[in-house]
Amino acid sequence: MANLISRMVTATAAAVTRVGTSALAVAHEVGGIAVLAGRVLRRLIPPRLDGRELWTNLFKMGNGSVPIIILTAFFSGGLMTLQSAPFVQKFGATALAGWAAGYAVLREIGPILIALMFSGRVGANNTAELATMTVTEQLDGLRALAIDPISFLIVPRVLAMIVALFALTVLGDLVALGGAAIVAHTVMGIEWATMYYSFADNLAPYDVLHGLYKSLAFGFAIALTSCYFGISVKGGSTGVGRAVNAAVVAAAVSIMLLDFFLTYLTG
Amino acid sequence: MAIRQSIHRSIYNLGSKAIGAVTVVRDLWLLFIGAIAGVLRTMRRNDPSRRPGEIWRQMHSMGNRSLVFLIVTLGFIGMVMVYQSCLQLARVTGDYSQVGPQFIRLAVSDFAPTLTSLMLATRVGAGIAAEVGSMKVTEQVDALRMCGVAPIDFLISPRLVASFVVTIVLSILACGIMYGAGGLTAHYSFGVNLNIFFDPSNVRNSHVILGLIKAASFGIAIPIVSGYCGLAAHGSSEGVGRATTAAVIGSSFAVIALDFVISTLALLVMPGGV
Amino acid sequence: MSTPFIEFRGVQKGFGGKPVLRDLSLDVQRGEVFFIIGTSGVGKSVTIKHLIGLLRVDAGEIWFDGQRVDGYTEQQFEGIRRRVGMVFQNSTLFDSLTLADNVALPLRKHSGLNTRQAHAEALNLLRRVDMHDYALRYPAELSDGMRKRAAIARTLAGKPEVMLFDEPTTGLDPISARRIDALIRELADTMGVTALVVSHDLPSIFGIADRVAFLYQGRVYSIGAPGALKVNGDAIVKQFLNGESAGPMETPGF
Amino acid sequence: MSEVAGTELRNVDKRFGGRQVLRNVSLKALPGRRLGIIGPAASGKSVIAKLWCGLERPTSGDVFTLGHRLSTLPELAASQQRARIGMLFQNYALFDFLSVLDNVTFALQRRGDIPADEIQDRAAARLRAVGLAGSEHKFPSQLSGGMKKRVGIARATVAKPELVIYDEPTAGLDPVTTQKVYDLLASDHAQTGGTVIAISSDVLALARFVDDIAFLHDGKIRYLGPAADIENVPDLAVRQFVRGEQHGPLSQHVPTPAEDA
Repeated sequence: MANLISRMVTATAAAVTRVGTSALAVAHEVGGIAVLAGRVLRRLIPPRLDGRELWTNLFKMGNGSVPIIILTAFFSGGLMTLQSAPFVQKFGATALAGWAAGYAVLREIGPILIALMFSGRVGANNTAELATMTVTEQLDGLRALAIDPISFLIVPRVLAMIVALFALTVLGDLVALGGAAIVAHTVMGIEWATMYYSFADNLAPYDVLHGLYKSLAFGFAIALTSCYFGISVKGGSTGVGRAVNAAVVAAAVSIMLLDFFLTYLTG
Repeated sequence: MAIRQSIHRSIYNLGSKAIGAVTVVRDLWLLFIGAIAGVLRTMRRNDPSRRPGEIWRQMHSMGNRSLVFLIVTLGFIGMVMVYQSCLQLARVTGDYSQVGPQFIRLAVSDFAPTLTSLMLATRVGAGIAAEVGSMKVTEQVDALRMCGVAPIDFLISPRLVASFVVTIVLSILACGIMYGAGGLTAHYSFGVNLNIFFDPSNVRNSHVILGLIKAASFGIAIPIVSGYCGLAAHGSSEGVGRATTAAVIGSSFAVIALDFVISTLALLVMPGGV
Repeated sequence: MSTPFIEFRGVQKGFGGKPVLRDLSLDVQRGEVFFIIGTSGVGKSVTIKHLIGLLRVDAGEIWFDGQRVDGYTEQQFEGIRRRVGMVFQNSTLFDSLTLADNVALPLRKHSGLNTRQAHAEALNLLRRVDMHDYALRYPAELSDGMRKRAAIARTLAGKPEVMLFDEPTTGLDPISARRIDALIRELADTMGVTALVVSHDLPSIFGIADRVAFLYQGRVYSIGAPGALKVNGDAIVKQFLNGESAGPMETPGF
Repeated sequence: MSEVAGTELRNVDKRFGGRQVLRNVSLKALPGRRLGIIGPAASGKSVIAKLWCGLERPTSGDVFTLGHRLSTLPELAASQQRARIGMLFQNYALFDFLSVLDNVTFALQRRGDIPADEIQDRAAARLRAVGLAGSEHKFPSQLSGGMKKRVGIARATVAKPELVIYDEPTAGLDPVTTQKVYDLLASDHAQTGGTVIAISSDVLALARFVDDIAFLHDGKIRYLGPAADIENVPDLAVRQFVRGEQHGPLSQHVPTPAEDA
């Protein structure tokens, strides 16, 4: 009996230690990201960044993501219509089809899915690129040339990601509404005009804004996590893969958390 | 003239992209068949590619280690979705009685498997591509072949089985978490009666089957897409990085596209039933 | 002898409790081609990274041009890094930029040149290392030896007084390797650039070194002109410089 | 039987996408002898090694390995032939999920026809021979570069292969360690016989180890002859390469990316 109890105590202690260490590890990463955020902000006032890097990154991140964002947005708009289909069909409430889809797309599913895809494509790419530069000593190379890696590499990328995600969300919103209308028309046989009025009557400008300002926060979170895990990589080619993995996971968690708090704060 | 040329060029580009896409789909299909064959082959006791306990190990690394991540993300998204619906209803009718029953129907037939798989696509997909990709660029895959081991049987097949099981189990779990978190939000923020919210009478067998079909196909798509990206890696560390990012975006997109296809088919097969 | 240009005094450095440099002292004169040689894992690269503050000493002093620099802050090291250029082992060119843009980068940052001037100057520098035909190529399209030469051009853009080379010829075929050697020698002879070279490539050592310091077990075991070391040196130095497998030397790397 | 048809490339072309890496290469490795292959980076040396293991297939031409036409053998049959070949990969390619001992025993265990204790004995003997007794239970990530290389050598030779291929066995090593590696390879070969192929860009150290040297340039075999007088062959190109001279018939070689990978 005493043996059993002592064993249970040891097991509990071990579990607590494990939870404790992983909590510590998370705290460590969060701290690292916060420090990086501080460094980035300090270089923004007054702005010290490489203009050329900013433009190339804006082009690469924004333009390059257009196809995948269009596809994602189209599908998510369509999906939301499909989900509301039984309801609409059962009650013949065709006027509400656009409302249900549009509302979900503009406020929630649209920004989240677009942010997740952006994190998968741009954030992950960025982590991989920075991580590769770190393991091949390119960051040390910059320092050896007396160039500050943060203002040369990180600040332009952070800015570019925020701007790009914002622009892509605007584009994505439009495409998603289009997707919703197309699916409603082809699958459920709802008239184009019905869909249009359903959007126009039921959606307020604030619904659009709500999704857009969330996308700014998502962009910042994706940028910081992806840069942080990129430059703090350890250990060769395995390390690069691990860094990307950690970055996309951290970005997904922060997107969800931010979404929750922003929704609560602002309604 | 210049415009016509550029149109020609973009048609040509589109054409070659389309051919590229078809090739990729064919390669994915071949990899899928190969991995299934590998599963059957490695069931034999003395197959050289068999690694006892590997499926368990993979299930542990995919499932156990995604648990906290999934609980956090899906819990929050469940809360937000219910919150948003209630908020919207508050503006229109103020009647919250349908929020719970509608939410669980949607969660079972779509949100739970899709969002779970989207999250797993980032974590598990990136993990598979990183592991397989770094083995590929460090020539460990060739070294396996030197040892008489088939890389697909050894690397992809166990991950396919593990991901199949784990995705289904986690989708069921995630459904519960979303439902629970959503219910608590409705109760504490809008005063919805918990008994009214937690009323699953709207959920029919077809919803459950649809959800399971989705989870199963996503569970297959993720390891196949990411394994393909991993095996295609070349170069050194930047090759692994490319493979990993391709896996994340590829498997996320596969989930969304499959979801769309399966949902549309379901609606066409059973109009109103789903 | 004049006061040394660069001096390490009793430098100690360990990683994770394992000492690498135990008590390292050496001095380099202005304009010299100075080699730091030794077996793999003896701490050669670690040594030179201290001079530009990429690593910090555990104990000991580092002097550069009459100033003690080991306690410098990251910001103070910026000043040193403009006078001391480093060519890394894997050349560290930025993959996303062409050779010309790679070389133009430090020019745009430090020399106050606009983009066009920086580009023109970058072409001049690439011509110095005989790489101007490849100015618009990306690093991934070139061989290791060519990348290394472009990296040297990029380092030259900062008009450094000292250049650090980390194993510049390792992994290169003989033609590319001797070409790098010739370039290092030429920079010292025509521009007076002091070169601090980490290497274990025997033909390089005998080809271009003025003096070499042989590192062994975390200390400078022997120092002098390569020919003199081979003749006068003890058994361990001789074993290394002849590349013999049998001998008293311990090789922890193997 | 294997002695009859031997190990050889016959008129092999190899392309990756649009890049031609090997052009009409014919090369023979003789049983009991050591063949060295030298050449600039990305000249296709590693591709030759992989062709001989059946890890790559030629675009055209024939690859014979130990008496089998590996270029047309189906993957499963080729896979069985590979049991007779040992290969040290350029970057060791150790399985990082296995311990040192398991890395060495891995291939033998997969065969299923060797009793477990014999596998253990053989692996232990091999690890002793390369001086790694005591490190059996470490993992590759805990080893230095030189130690990994020795594990790679042990793994390549544990099955007593009839053909061993060493791809860059000494890249990045200092001269003393380089010589120690070649001493080890030489004593192995003296004990086991068989065919040895070694690829290196460190010409002079390699020349002391092998009997014959082939010089590969721009996808073609430019020279094949005894290693002893490689420094003094009449072909100016070979001499230029071996001595590292700046002027001569070899123009600056511009590789396309990742040819050698």
